[in-house]
Amino acid sequence: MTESGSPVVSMDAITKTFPGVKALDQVRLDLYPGQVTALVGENGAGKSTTVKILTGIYRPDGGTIRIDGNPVDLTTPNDAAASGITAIHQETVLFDELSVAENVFIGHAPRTRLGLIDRAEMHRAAARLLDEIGAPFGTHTPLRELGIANKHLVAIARALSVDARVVIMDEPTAALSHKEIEELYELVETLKAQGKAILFISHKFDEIFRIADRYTVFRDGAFVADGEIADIDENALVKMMVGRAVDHIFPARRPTVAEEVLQVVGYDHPTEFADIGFRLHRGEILGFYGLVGAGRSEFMQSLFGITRPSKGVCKMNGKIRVIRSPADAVANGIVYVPEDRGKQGAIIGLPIFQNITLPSLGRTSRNGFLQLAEEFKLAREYSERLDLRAASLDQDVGNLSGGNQQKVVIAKWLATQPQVIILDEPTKGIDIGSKAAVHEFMAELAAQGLSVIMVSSEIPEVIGMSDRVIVMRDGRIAAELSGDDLRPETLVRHAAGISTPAPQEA
Amino acid sequence: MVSRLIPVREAILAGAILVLLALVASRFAGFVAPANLANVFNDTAPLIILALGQMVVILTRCIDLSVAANLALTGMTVAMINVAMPGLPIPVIIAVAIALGAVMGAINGLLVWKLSIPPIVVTLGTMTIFRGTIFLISDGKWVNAHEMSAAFTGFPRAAFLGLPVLSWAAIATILVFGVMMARTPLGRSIFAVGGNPHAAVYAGIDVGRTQFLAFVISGALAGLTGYLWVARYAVAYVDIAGGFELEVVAACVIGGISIAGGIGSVGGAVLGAIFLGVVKNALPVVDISPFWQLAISGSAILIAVAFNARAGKARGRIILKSTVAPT
Amino acid sequence: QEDVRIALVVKALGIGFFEAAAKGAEEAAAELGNVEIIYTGPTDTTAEGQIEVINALIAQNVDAIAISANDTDALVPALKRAMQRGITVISWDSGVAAEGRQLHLNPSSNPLIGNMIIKLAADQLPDGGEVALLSATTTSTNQNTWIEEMNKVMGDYPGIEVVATVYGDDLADKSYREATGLMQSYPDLDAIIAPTSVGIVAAAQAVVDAGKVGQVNVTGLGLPSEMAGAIESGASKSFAIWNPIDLGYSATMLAYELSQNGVEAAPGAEIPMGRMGTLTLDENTEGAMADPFVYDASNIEEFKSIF
Amino acid sequence: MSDSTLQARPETRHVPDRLNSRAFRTLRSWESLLLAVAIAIFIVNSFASPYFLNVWNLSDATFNFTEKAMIAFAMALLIISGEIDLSVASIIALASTAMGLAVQYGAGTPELVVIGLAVGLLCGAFNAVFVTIMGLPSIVVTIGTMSLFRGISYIILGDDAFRGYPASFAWFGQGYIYWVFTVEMLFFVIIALAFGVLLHKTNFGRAVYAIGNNPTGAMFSGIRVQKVKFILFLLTGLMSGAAAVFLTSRLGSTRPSIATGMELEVVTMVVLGGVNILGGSGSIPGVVIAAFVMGLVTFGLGLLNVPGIVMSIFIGLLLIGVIALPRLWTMAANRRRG
Ligand SMILES: Nc1ncnc2c1ncn2[C@@H]1O[C@H](COP(=O)(O)OP(=O)(O)OP(=O)(O)O)[C@@H](O)[C@H]1O
Ligand SMILES: Nc1ncnc2c1ncn2[C@@H]1O[C@H](COP(=O)(O)OP(=O)(O)OP(=O)(O)O)[C@@H](O)[C@H]1O
Ligand SMILES: [Mg+2]
Ligand SMILES: [Mg+2]
Repeated sequence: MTESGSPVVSMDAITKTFPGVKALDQVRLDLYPGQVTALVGENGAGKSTTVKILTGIYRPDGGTIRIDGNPVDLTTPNDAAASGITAIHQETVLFDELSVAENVFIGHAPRTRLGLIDRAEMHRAAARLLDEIGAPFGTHTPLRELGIANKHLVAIARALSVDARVVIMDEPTAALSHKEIEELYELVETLKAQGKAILFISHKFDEIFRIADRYTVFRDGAFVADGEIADIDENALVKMMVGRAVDHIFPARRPTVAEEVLQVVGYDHPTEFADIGFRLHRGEILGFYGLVGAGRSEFMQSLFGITRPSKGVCKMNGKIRVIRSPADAVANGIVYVPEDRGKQGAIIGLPIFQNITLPSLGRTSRNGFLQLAEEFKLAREYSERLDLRAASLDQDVGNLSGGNQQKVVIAKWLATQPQVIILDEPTKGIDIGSKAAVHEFMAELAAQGLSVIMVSSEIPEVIGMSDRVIVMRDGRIAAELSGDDLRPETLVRHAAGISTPAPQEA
Repeated sequence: MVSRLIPVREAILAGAILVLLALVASRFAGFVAPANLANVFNDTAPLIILALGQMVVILTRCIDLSVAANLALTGMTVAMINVAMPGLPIPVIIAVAIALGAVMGAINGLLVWKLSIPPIVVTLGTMTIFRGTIFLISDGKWVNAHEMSAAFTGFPRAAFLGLPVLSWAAIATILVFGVMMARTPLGRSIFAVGGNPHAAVYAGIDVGRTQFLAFVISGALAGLTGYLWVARYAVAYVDIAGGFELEVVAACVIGGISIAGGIGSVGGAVLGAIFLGVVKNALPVVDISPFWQLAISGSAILIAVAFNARAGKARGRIILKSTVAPT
Repeated sequence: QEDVRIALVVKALGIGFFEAAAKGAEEAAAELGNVEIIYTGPTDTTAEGQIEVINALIAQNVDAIAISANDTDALVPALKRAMQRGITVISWDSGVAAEGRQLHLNPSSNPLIGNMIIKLAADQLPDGGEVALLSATTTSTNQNTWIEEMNKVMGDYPGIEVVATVYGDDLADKSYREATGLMQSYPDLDAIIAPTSVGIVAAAQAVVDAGKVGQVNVTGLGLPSEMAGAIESGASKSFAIWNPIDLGYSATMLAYELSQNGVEAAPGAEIPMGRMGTLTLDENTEGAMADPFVYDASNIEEFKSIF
Repeated sequence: MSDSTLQARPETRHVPDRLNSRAFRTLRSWESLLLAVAIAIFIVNSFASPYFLNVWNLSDATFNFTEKAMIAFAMALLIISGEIDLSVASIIALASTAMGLAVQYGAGTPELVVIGLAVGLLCGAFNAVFVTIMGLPSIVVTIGTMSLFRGISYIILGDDAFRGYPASFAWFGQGYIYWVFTVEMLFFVIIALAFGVLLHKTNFGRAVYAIGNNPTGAMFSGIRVQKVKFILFLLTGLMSGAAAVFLTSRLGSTRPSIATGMELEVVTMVVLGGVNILGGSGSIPGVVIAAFVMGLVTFGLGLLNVPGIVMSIFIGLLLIGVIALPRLWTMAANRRRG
């Protein structure tokens, strides 16, 4: 803390409580001009909450924020912007119905002398910003026409449209492709050179070690440590984060060749995927790898009956099954744990036990009439099996933490006693500790004879867990790999569509 | 590819209106005479003004069912003021009407903003409360033409450049809204709040406050219309404009304002109102029983909403397309 | 001694005509001495609204109900129940089907009114011409009866042609629009006959706004207080109405006679109604009060402050 | 307290079924608040008018809410599922017109009832097609059909009225089962029980709640969301048809303006009954109590000869007040706490 001068922003003893959760407890954070500070911590450590406090979206319950040593009160997002703090938030918070330029400038658009919005100037300025970050689209384009990655670029442009001294990036690379990530790194360098203080939040350690100058670690809403990146290595950082050493070993698996459970032939969809076919055996874990947006989720949802394929056949235990709705899928023993937990998984507003029994009501009820005792019995059985942490079974599932919500969703499906379970990004946004638990559990399910399809974008997870991997690219199967072919380079090559054979030696 | 979607929607609506006019003209040519069209516009002016106010409210994901009751209460109040103080100049009357309407809008807005009661519940309640209040203040009695001052009833029909002031009021509202929605921060915030309230918070826009302002705007316009209405028909009583709120919402829906908020345009709302106005004025002229009117406007709403939903349907992500294009 | 409670139920509260009738009822009450008038009705002209009012009156066990009905048939079950509970029921102004009341008091006789409204128009058109009808709500009985009676006597007015009948639903704005529509559809229109107090005012306003004063004469049935302006501007030369004060007075007197003096409302009966003389019931147990009265520039000043 | 014990023996972690007893939950519920309001109104009424405490009068008073309440039960399910039907009053008009038309062709009472219910069902299906198959927002669709259905009645009837219903038809709206118990009251009770069981005791009811809270999640859980919604629109149409039978029987005639504005009273009743207008929560007992509250307010004020429009002020205030007061109270409590 010596050579870099005094911090631009300094948070001290900041506390923030949500009903039932102490999200931040007396944390501190300093950001220095011309330096990138990485904020690391497990899921729920309070990183995003810190961002929201710095940008005036939440008000802290206690503590002080100083800018250039002077205490400030950031009550609204506009206060924060006026103080020179800008952020790219974890969620894309933009407006589909407005144009790109308006998304960049909403809330602080240039005005004419009459006080009206100066459209010409706004588009000029937006074009300049987009140019700077290499965005390949125009300022008049309505946002809804952009893909998720391009939307992220708009969010970045928006953050840069404020003449800021502090730029915050909350997992900015999560949705970006390799090339765009490189461009982002360059941008960070430029910003650094301009003397801006940057707060960078990421779960990817390679990234952190590549661009950060300093680090701050939070654990369970509390400050743990900070310092210079140069003085620390990855293992030490992880240890501070988790509070213990983690050497993540994937559970050992002994795949046995068993009978075929599921066979998919020639699944087509007019716009999203084509010609998908594979077989799945009892007790097998089949990985689906691909770059984000390769169409894996789309296909899985179609297999689960959400969207209808234009052609294709699905056979369960050798018999052809027509699956037109999730109800059909469940009836045939196929269940799907979706990627978007909050929207598609848990039914927030209903108690835990009702969430768990929802697809199994046919079994717990008699002639269509509910039997609460049976429901509680079923719910208790599966919540205990998954080690659910909750105050009671009639508590609203919305009050649970994300990880426990995920458990409820899995319990819901296991209670239907399925034959095939599809897990879509089961560890996405889950911290290292919980990740291992999910992996153990998957292995256990497979060992019990359940067939598992795991969609994942993380190479170590795919390789560590799968018996076999299907790589998808642009809505089609690019390769099916197993055994010795299961190497990171092969996966990446197929996923990215690089046709030249990989050099045997790296 | 470039989004000309909204203008297309409006062009179709405008086309429908022209077809309608042509059909009417084929049976009664006088209907499309400029003087008569001006009449139809004048007749539709209150609907246009209210539809614009309602549009703002709907854009922010709310709904204002109390506009007609607000209109009636303001109308009765200014009529009674006029009876009590016939000498009060018209600008003062108009200011009172707008202020009173805005206050009623503010009541709706505050209940939505500060107590987060769903707008449909709030305005359902205030609708009956405002209506009942008219009865309380007037004792159920009518205010008739001869009790009103000549200046009071004369203002909306006074001609200016060939059009009555009532029409000019609608034209002025359209222009002000055109500028407000497109070129002011408030206008853009209204779209933003309706389009994505969550993101609006991050953009520093106060969602509740914007909804509050939308209700105030809608209320103020209802107040203004209240005076114009009462003065034009030269009568005020408890039930004036009864059920008009649904016609106003219908005009918005026909004009392509999405009930889910965030999507819509000034042109759409105006054309939606004009469509209903033309239907309403044309039926007696072409000798279709007026009993058909209700069914026709109902069908128009259904067709419009089905059409708008089709035009606005999400097109999926189209992952496969990239395989067609050279990589 | 307990007051006799007579409920005067009107189509809708707040209409000048009925307010005047209530005045007449109070006059009758004062004359009778021990009568309490309950002036009530729904706030919109619906049958359902009147039924709720009637139920409330039954519950209060009033002595008599005198009603101007929004619907001939829909009120019958409720009024029957009232009669079963021993309440005297009569209708006035706008009637109820015979099984739902003991007698009906017509303000005037329908033939006289039918003749009067066409005569008022024809008197201003010695050379004949086009007239149109602007009726009130589509659900009110009396309008239709009068128009029917009018059609019966059309032969007496050669050269007068009824070109259209439109409905203003007793709403000011709708009536106004319908009147405007009439003038557009029939550029040679000479007169608009509106046998409804709401319609006639709206039509007069429409004529003034269209700048057709002198070309189109508005006539029909209206209230002097509401029509004073139209007479003054010349949009209306003359119109007619019976006196609603007398009507309310008579209805109250009749209700009192039936409920307190044991008078039987049988066909042919003659029932006294105070200063208004006696009512003679026809075979439908209906009776007419008096002739309609014509108002024009010569007498409007005198009456406009009364009702 | 639980934290330390849980930490002590993590391997036998036990999640209790319920945190609070049933009595505690009942006491804190919306229904109890509403019941208190109903009792208060009852007491005020009995002091305000000497005619109030009379069985015949109380029996008469039920007419002004039983028909609305029948629709309100179906509407409650529909609103809990996140949809709404504003066309119910117009369905009554159309069903009543159809019955009137049938009378002209000599239909008897059983045929009339079948026709009334069938038209209601058809109208419900019409709404359902637009909402569930075409995926349009129900509030807009039903504002449209609200005009369309009543418009058809106007086209058929114009300024005319259908009358001449058979004498036996009067039983539904004017008949008594036993002493003061009306036929309408009997059906009110039966329908309330049926909907109460359907919503609270069956798988279908559970699906309705799930859909109202999270339609996507419900779909991903294997619930046939569109089918459930379709059935709910059918039920609402059917109940409107039933209400049309009772109302027509009570009035003994049909005009196209029948039941004008009733949709808003039905929605008011549902919301007053504690059903969340945004979907996801609510109960049938709540709606039953709300029906009585509205009936008592109108009847009590009617006895004082208060005009209907002034009564509606009370209903409006009740609607906003009952929702606003608890929130204001919490806000004040929070402020006091600091
Ligand atoms: N609006 C809220 N209401 C209630 N609890 C909240 C809210 N926002 C955050 N929390 C809780 O606060 C804690 C910190 O959340 P936060 O989003 O800051 O975590 P994070 O470090 O950003 O995690 P991630 O890496 O998953 O993004 C979590 O326990 C979370 O559940
Ligand atoms: N361009 C886009 N517009 C709207 N939503 C998108 C877009 N891209 C992705 N999404 C949504 O965001 C979520 C996650 O995006 P992601 O790119 O992982 O899609 P995905 O279908 O899961 O990809 P994959 O098929 O590779 O798993 C998904 O629910 C997806 O539907
Ligand atoms: Mg975060
Ligand atoms: Mg995915």
